[in-house]
Amino acid sequence: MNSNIKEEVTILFAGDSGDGIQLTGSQFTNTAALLGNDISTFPNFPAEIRAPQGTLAGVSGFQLHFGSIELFTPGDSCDVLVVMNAAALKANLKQLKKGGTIIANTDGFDSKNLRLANYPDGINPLENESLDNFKVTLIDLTKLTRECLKDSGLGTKDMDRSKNMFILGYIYWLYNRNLDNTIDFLKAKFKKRQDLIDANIKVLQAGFNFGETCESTATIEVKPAKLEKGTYRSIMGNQATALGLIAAAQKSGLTLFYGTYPITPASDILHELSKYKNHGVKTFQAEDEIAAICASIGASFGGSLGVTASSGPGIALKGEAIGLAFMLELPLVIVNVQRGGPSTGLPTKTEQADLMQALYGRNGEASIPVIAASTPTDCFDAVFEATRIAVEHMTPVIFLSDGFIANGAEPWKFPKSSDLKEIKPVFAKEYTSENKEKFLPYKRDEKLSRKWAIPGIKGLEHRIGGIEKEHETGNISYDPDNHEFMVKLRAEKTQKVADYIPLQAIDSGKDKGKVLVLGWGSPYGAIKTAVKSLISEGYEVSHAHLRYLNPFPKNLGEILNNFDKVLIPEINDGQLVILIRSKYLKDAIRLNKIKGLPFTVDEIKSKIIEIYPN
Amino acid sequence: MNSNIKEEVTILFAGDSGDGIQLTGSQFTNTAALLGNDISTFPNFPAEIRAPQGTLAGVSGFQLHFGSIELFTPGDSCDVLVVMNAAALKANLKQLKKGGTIIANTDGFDSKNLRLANYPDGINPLENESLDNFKVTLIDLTKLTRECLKDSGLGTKDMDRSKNMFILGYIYWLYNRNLDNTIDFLKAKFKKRQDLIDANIKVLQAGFNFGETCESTATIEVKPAKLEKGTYRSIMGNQATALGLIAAAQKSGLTLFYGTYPITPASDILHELSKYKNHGVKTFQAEDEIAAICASIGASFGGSLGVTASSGPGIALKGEAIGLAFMLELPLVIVNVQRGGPSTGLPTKTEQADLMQALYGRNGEASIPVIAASTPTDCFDAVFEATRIAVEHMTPVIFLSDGFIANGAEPWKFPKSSDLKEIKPVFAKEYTSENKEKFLPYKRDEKLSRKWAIPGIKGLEHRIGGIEKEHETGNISYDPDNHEFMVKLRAEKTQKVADYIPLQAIDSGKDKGKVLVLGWGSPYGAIKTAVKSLISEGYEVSHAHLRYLNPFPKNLGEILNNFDKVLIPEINDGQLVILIRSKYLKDAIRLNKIKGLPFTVDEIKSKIIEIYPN
Amino acid sequence: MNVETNIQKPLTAKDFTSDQEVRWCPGCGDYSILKQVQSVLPEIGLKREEIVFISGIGCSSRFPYYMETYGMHSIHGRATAIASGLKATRPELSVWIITGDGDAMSIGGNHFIHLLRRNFNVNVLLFNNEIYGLTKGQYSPTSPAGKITKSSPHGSVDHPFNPLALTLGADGTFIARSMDRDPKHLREILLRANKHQGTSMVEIYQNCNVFNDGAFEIFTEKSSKKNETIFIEQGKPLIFGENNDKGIKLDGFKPVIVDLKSDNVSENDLWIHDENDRGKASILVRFFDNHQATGHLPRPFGIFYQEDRSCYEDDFKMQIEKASMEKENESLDSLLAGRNTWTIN
Amino acid sequence: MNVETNIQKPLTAKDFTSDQEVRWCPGCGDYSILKQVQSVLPEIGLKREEIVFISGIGCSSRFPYYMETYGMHSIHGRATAIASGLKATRPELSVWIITGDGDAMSIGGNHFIHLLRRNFNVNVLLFNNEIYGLTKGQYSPTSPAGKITKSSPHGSVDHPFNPLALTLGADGTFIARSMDRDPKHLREILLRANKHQGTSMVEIYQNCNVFNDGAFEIFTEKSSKKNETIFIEQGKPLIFGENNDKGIKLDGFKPVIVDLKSDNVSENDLWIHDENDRGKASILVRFFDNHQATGHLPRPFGIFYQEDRSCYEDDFKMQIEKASMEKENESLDSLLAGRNTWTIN
Ligand SMILES: Cc1ncc(C[n+]2csc(CCOP(=O)(O)OP(=O)(O)O)c2C)c(N)n1
Ligand SMILES: Cc1ncc(C[n+]2csc(CCOP(=O)(O)OP(=O)(O)O)c2C)c(N)n1
Ligand code: SF4
Ligand code: SF4
Ligand SMILES: [Mg+2]
Ligand SMILES: [Mg+2]
Repeated sequence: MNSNIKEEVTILFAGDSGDGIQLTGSQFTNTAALLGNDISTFPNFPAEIRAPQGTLAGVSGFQLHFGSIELFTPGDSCDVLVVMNAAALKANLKQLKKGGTIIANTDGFDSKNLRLANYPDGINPLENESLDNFKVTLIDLTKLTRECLKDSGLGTKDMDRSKNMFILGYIYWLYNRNLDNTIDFLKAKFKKRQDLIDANIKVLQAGFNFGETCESTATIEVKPAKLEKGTYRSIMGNQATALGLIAAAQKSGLTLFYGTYPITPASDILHELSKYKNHGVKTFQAEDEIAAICASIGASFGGSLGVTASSGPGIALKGEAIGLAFMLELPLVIVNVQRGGPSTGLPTKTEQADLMQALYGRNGEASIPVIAASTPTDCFDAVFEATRIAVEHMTPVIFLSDGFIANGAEPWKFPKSSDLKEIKPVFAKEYTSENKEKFLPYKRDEKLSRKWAIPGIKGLEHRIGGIEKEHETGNISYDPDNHEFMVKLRAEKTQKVADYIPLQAIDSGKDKGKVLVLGWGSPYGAIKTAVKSLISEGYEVSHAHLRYLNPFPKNLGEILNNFDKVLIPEINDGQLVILIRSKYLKDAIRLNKIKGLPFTVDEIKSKIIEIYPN
Repeated sequence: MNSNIKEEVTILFAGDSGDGIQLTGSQFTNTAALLGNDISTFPNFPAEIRAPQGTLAGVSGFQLHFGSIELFTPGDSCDVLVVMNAAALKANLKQLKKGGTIIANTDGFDSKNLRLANYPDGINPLENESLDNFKVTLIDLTKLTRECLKDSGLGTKDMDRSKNMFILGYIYWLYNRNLDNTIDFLKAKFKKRQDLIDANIKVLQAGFNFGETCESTATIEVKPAKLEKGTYRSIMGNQATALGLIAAAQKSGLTLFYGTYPITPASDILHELSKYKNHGVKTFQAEDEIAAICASIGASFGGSLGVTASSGPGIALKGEAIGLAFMLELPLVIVNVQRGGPSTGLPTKTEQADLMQALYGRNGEASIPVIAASTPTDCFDAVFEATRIAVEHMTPVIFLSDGFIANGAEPWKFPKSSDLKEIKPVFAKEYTSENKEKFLPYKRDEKLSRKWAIPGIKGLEHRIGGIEKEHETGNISYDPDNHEFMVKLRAEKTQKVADYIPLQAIDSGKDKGKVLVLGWGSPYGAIKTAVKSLISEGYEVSHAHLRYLNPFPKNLGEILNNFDKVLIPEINDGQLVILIRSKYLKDAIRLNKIKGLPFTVDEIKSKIIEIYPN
Repeated sequence: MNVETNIQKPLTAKDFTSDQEVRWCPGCGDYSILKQVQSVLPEIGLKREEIVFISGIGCSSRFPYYMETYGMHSIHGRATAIASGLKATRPELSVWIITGDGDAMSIGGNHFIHLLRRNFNVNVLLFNNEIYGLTKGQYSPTSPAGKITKSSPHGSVDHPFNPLALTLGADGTFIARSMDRDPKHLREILLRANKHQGTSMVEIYQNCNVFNDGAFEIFTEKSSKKNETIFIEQGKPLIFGENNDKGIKLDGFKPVIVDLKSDNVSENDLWIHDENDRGKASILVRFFDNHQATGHLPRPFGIFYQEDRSCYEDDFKMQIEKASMEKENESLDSLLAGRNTWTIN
Repeated sequence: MNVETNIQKPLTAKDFTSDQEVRWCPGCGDYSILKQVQSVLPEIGLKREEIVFISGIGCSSRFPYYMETYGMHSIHGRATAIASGLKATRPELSVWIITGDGDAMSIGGNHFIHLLRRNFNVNVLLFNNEIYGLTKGQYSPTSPAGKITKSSPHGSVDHPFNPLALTLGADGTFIARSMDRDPKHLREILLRANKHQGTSMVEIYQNCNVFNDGAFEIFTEKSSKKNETIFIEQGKPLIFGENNDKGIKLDGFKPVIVDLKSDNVSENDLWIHDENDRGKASILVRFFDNHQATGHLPRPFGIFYQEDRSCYEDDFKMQIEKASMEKENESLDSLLAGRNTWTIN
C-alpha cells in the first residue's frame, strides 16, 4: 500500500438530510483536527427539516478543508465528492475539481432517485461517459451494510441508518486515520443501546476494511499542520460565541442572562448555553424577540449581564427596545447571527446584509457600538470584546456573526482563563457615612459612561426610562437645549469607544500599496487567502479586516489613504461601502456576492486583478 | 382711532394646557386666513395631558405668523406675546422681539403662580423693571370675565373657562378683525348648551369692547396677502395627509384601509380619517403597530389600498413586516410622523431623525421608496405621490412627515378632484378563453413591477410569502443564482422609480452658484425664507428641496456639482448628509438642530453666511 | 385547463392540490391534516378563488403552498393579523388561518387573542405538536413542564398554556379540538368550523415524529385511545371507555368519573354536553392540566363551546354603509374644500 | 439624611414619595392609587431599596417616577417582559408592574399572558380606565362596544376583553379587582396581592376624568354603589344591596339574584365565595358582560381566584443550583477546552 502526501484536501460529503451527512462530516473534522491538521468547514443545510428524500431540495452538504498548512476557508472547490444519491451528485458536481474523486453510493442511483434528481429518463450518470473526467469509486452501501449486520438482530431500518459509518470508515482508510475518536463518540452517543454501538462500530470498521481489501488506489496522507504551538480544540462559531459570553461574564464577575427566541441560525447558541446551567448561565426562552430583549434589559437593570440573540428578522423586531437600552445606558449585548434576507429570505444560508440595520434600525439618533466576528474562533474574541464594551461603557452593543461562521468549524488554540482580560463594571456605591455624595444616575466618567446602580443597594433608589432625561439627574426633561446636549453627548459617548480599542492593523501585506482589500465579518478567510496568494505573486495588495464597525478605529482614514484603491468585498449588496464612502469620501470599490454562499478565493483574486492599477 | 399697517405679525399665545390656548390660537388663525392673510402656525404642546397648572412644564404655546406677504415659517420670534400666567411669561419671553408687546393676565401672576414659575420669592416681573424694554398690557381676565357674566347664572368654573374668549376678543380688536367666524364656531361647538354659547359670545365681545374703550394704543392692520388667485382653506399637516390618502384612494379606484395604533403625533390622522366612513374609508385601530401593518398588508393583498401610520417607535416595530411587504411586492403606504427620539424621546416635539430608519430599518437588502413632505399642505401632495408610487410600482413606500408640519397650519389652495392625476393599478386578469396566458405572480412589466392578483378572481390562485422566490413563478427557491438575481432585481425596481418622478428642481435661486442649501422635510419654510432673503442681499445661494429620498432624482448629482458648497440643514444629527456624501462623494456641510424645535430663519442665514466662499 | 367546461364539474380534493412538492418530513402529522382539508373543501362547495389560506412561519405554516387557492405564507406569528385586515376588507372570502403552537401562542399570542375577541369570521387551524418543529426542536408554550428539548436539556420550567382555556378567556366563540390521526373526526370538526359565523378555533393535535414523536400517542393509539379520550357531542352524555362503560358526572363544579356498570348511575345522571354553556366549557377545557384537583380525566375531543356573536367585519361594514347613507352626497371636492374657504381674486 | 439613624425609624408614605412633581390631570384617579401604594408599602415592611416599580407607557405608567424606590418607565407594553427578566435574576426583589388597559392588553397582550402562565412572583397593578389616556382619548381593548371616542366617532365596533377572564384563561394564579375610589378596599387587595406567591393581577378601575369621565360612576357613587357592586370575601355568601338584602345563588352554572327578605331563601342557600375554585371563578369573572344570559348582575370586587403554583424564578433558580451541584467542579478552563483537544509542540 502506497501513500501520497498532500498539503491540503477538500472533501464534500453530500446526501439527504436523513443520511447523517452533518454527523459524518463533523466526525471526520474532529478526527482530522485531533491529529493536528488545520481545518475549515462549511455545512450547507436545506431549509426543510427533512426535505423530501432524494430531491435536489433535500440535499445536505458538509464541506471540509483540512491540511498540513494554515487554512482560512473551507475551500473553493473539492478534491473528493462523496455522494449518497443522484441528487447529491447533480447538485454538487460543479464543485468538484477536474480530475477529482467521486465516491458514490450506487444504491442512491436507482431509477426513482434518478427521477427525483431530475435526470432525463434512462440516464444514469454513473453509467454513461459524463463522469469520465473524474475518478469514480462506486460502493453499494445498503447492500454492504446489511451484509455486515445480518447477524446483529437489528431491523433493516436500524441497519440502514448506519450506512454513513461505512462511508466514514472508508474515508478514514483513504486518509490514513484511525477510528478511535469516532468509536469513542459512538459509545457516548448510544450510551443506552449497546446493540447500536456494536453495529455502528462494526460498519465503521467494515468501511475501513473495504478500503484496505478491495481498493487498489493508494491512501493519501495529510500531515499535521505547522500551527502555532499550543493546545487546540475544534470549534464552531456559535459554540465559540456561547463560550465567549460565558467567559466574558465570568471575567466581569457577572451572571450571564441570555434572553432569546429560537431562530435559525442563532438557536445553537441557546442550545449550547442551556447546557451550562452548572456555570450559573441563565437561559430564558421568551415568547418572542421583543420579550427576549426586554427580559435581558430587565436582567441588566438588576445587575446581570443581559444578552439577547436572534437573526435578521428577529433583530428587526428588537429595534424599539434597543433604543430603550440606549437611553437607559445599561450594558446589553445583542447578537445577530445573520442569514439570507430580506424578510424570511433564505433562513439556512449566510449573508452579511444586516450591517445597516445594526447601525440604523431604530428611531431617532441612537448610534451604538457594532462589532463583527470574522471566523468561527474569532466569535469568541469578538463577543468577548463586545461584552467588554457593553459593560465598561454602559451601552448596548451589537455583535454580528453570520450563518457561515456560526456553523463552520476550525481548530482553536483556546486561551487560558487567566490570560483573558478582566472586564470591569463600574458600580455605583452605597450611600454611607463615608460616601455622602448624592447619587446622580446619569453622572458620567471620563468614558462618558454612567455608573451601574443595582436595585437592592440602599440610597441609590432611582428611576430611568426612555423619555429624554436631564443631564446627570436623569429626571424627565423637555428642555430643548438639554435634548440637543444629550443627543450629542450620547453620540460622543459611542464615538469615545474608539479611544478604548486598538488601532486598525493590516492583516496581510504592507502599510502602503496599490490595493487595500477592506473586509469585515466572514469573508475574512477568503480575502486573506486571496491577498496572500497575490502578494506571493508580486502584487502590492494588502488586507485589513474590521472588527469595529462603529465606531471605526481612529486610524482607518489614514490607512485608506495609503492605497490607490480600496476594494470592499461583502456578502450583501454593498453596505460597509456606504459607510466608508460617506465617512471618508473615498471612492471605494464594491465586490458583492448575494447567493447565500461565502466568497471563493478565486472570486476575490479575480476582482483584485481586475481593478489592479497598471 | 388710528391704525398702523404691518406686513406681517407673529403672535405667541401661551398659558396652561387647560387655558384653551390651542383653541384661541386656531380661532385667530382661521379668522386671519378667511380674511386672506397668509398664515403659518406652530403649536407647541407639553407632553402631559394636563401638566400641573401654573408650572413651566405645563405651558402650552401656539405661535401664529400672519401677513400680507407670502410666509413660509411661523416666525423666528414674536411681536406679541400673550401670557395667561407667570410660567407662560418665563418660558417664552426669550421668544419676544425687543420692543415687542406683552399682553398679560395679571390674575396669573399671584404669589402661587409666581412660585410655580420659579420666580424668586417676592419678585413679580410685572411689577419690577424687568419688562421695561417691552410694551406691556395688563388685563385682569378672571375679574373682567366674571364681571361680564355675573348675570349669566353660570357657576364660576364655567365662567372662568371662557377667559380665553376675552383675550381673543381683545386681539381681534387689536388686529381689526370681526368676530363672526368665531361666533359661528361657538354656536356649533356648544350646540346643546345655549347658556354657554351666550356666555362665550358675551365675553368675546367684552374683550373686543375692552380694546375699543380702555386702550389708547392704535390697532394694527395686516392686509390680505397677495397669494395666487384661487379658493383657499386653512389646513394642518395631519389633515392634509388624511385628505391626500382619501383622494389617492379615490383616484386609484381603491378602498382605503388605514390600519394603525395610536401614537403622538400621528394619531390625528386616524381621528380625521375615522370621520370619513361615509367616503368608504376603513380605519382599523389594531392592538399594536405590528398588527396594524400586518392588517394593512392583508387588506392590500385583498385589493384595498393598505396604509399604516405611526411615529418613530412604532415604525421601529414595523420593520420586519415592511420587509415582508417588500418581498410580497404589494402596495403599502407607511406613514411616519416623526417626533423627538430616540426611544420614547420627546413625544410632542418635532424631529427628522428617522430618515436612516426609513432607509435601513429592517433586515436584509430591502430598499424601498421614501418620500417626505415639506409643509402642512405639501403633506397632501406628497402622500398622494407616495400612494401613486406604491400602487403603480407595487411596493411599500415610506412617507415621512413630522410633528412640526403635522400640527402646523397654512392656507391651502386646494385642488379640484378632477385636476388630480389618475393613479393606475395594474391588475392581473381573469383566466378566460380570450386570456389564456398562464398567470405568473412575479412576472414583471417595464417598471419591473408585478401585477396585482386579487383573491376572488378565477384562475389567478397563487401563493406568496417572505421566503426567497423564484423569478416569475414566485415559488420558493433556494437557488443561489436566483437569490442574487432577485435581490438585484428588487433593488433595481426601487431605483427604477426614478424614471417615473420629476427631475429635481431648484426652489429658489439660480441653477449654479456658490452655495446650495439642500433640504428635505419640514425645514422647507425656514430654508426658503433664509435663501430668498440672502438672494435679495446679493448672495449666490440657491435652495433645492428633496421630496424623493429614495431613489434620488436622477439629476441630483449634477445639481450638486453646480455649486461650490452644499449645506444640508436637518432637525437631526446629520442623516441626509450621510447619504449625499456616500452617493455623490460630495463634501456636504451639515447644519443640525436637535432641540425638538424647527429651525429659525436666522439660524440658517447665519450658517450660509458663515460658510459662504469669499 | 379548459375554463368553460371546468365550471360544471364538481371539484375534488385534487383540484385543491397545488403543483408544489410537499416537503414535510416523512411521517409528519401535517400530511393527514392537509389531506382532510383538501377533501373537505369540495364538500363545502366553495370555489377555489374564494378561498384564502394565510399562515405564519413554522413547519405547519408551509401549508398554503400546497393548496390550489389564494395563499400567503407570511411572517412568524402574524397570520392572524394579516387575516384580520383581509377579512375586514373582503368579508365574502373564506379565510383560513394555518398556524402552529409557537406561531399562534408564542410570538403570535397577542394577535391571536385579539382575533378571538373581535370574532372575525375565519377558521383557525392550530397545529399543536407541542414543539417548535421548523427550528429543530425547542419546547413551545404548549410543551409540558419538565420537557427535555434542545433548549431545555434540564427540562422546561415553563408552565404551559392551555390553548382552549386561553381561547375561552379571550372570548372565543367556537372552540374545538381534533387530531391528525382521526381523519373522520377532523373532517367533521372542519365542516362545523366552517359553518360557524365567527372565529373558529380548532386545535389539532399533530405528531411531530422527528422532534416530539408520540406526544399524543395515548390519544391516538388503539390500545389507549378508548380510555384516554372522550368524544363530546351536543346533547349527548359524556361517555367513554373501552366498552363505553365510563361516564362523567358533575359533582358541583367537579367532574367525576363514574362506572356505568358497577356504580349505581344511569346515563341520565351524566353530564350532558352543551356547546352553548360557557360555564361548563370552562371546566371541560381544563380536563387534563389539573390532575390534583380532578383526578385523571380523559382528554375531550369535539366542540367545547359555540356562541353566536356578531362578527367584526359585519359591524365594520354596516357602520360604513350607514355613514355612507347618512352623508351620501358628499363629494371628494366638498371634502377637500372643508367648511371654511376664502377666495383670492 | 443621616444614614445610621434612619435605619431605626419605621418608614412612612412620605419616605416612598420621590421629589418629582406629580403630573397627572387634576382629579385623575391615578392620584388615589398612588397614595394607597405609598401608604401600603410601609406596612408591608420592605425597604425602599428592595422594591422596583416597572411600567410601560401611558398616563398610569408615569407612576414609578413618583416612587422613591428603584424604577423603570420603559416602553409601551413591555413592562411585563422587563419585569420577567429582572425577577428571574433577582428573585429577592419586590417587583411591581404598573400598567394601563392599553399597555397591558393592547400592545402588551402577549407578554401579559405569558407572564401569567409563567407565574413570576410579581404584582401587576392594571389601571383600567377603559381609554387610552396619554394619547388623548382613543378607545381601548376594554372600552365597551359602541363607545364613541376620538378614533371611533361612530362608536367602536370592537368587542372588549374581559381582563379577568383573560387572566383566568392564561392560568393566572391571583385575580382581583378594586377601584381608585375605595381606598380601604384597594389597600386590602394590595396587601393580599403582595402576599400571594405568584403573579398577582389586580385590575383597578380608574377614572380618567378628562377622556372617559364617569366610566365607573355607578360602582363608585354612593347612590348606586350598594346595588351595583358586590364585595366578595373568602368563605362568605354573596350578598349586596342597599341594605345587604340581596344575595346570589347558583342555579346550576347560572347565577341568580335572590331577595333575602321576600324570597324564601336563607344565607345558607347562597353562593359561598371560594377563592380556590376555578370553576366558580370563571363564572364570577363573567358577572357583567353577558346580560342576556345572566340578567343584570352586580359587579364583583375583591379576590376572585387564588391558586398556589410554583413560581418561574424559583424553578429557574433550583435548576441552576441543581446543575451546579451536580457538576460543581467544572472550571472555565475545562469549559474552554471542551472534551477533545490536541497539542502542537
Ligand atoms: C421573527 C421570527 N422569529 C423566529 C423565527 C424562527 N421560527 C420559525 S418557525 C418557529 C417556531 C415553529 O413552531 P410552531 O409555530 O409550533 O410550528 P411547527 O414548526 O411546530 O409547525 C420559529 C421560532 C422566525 N422565522 N421569525
Ligand atoms: C410603541 C408605541 N406605540 C404607541 C405609543 C403611544 N401610546 C402611548 S400610551 C398609549 C396608550 C395608553 O393607554 P393605557 O395603557 O390605557 O394608559 P393610560 O394612559 O390610559 O393610563 C399609547 C397608544 C407609544 N408610546 N409607543
Ligand atoms: S419537523 Fe416535525 S412538524 Fe416539522 S415537518 Fe418534520 S415531523 Fe413535521
Ligand atoms: S388623561 Fe385621564 S388618565 Fe391621563 S392623567 Fe388625565 S385624567 Fe388621568
Ligand atoms: Mg409546533
Ligand atoms: Mg387606559
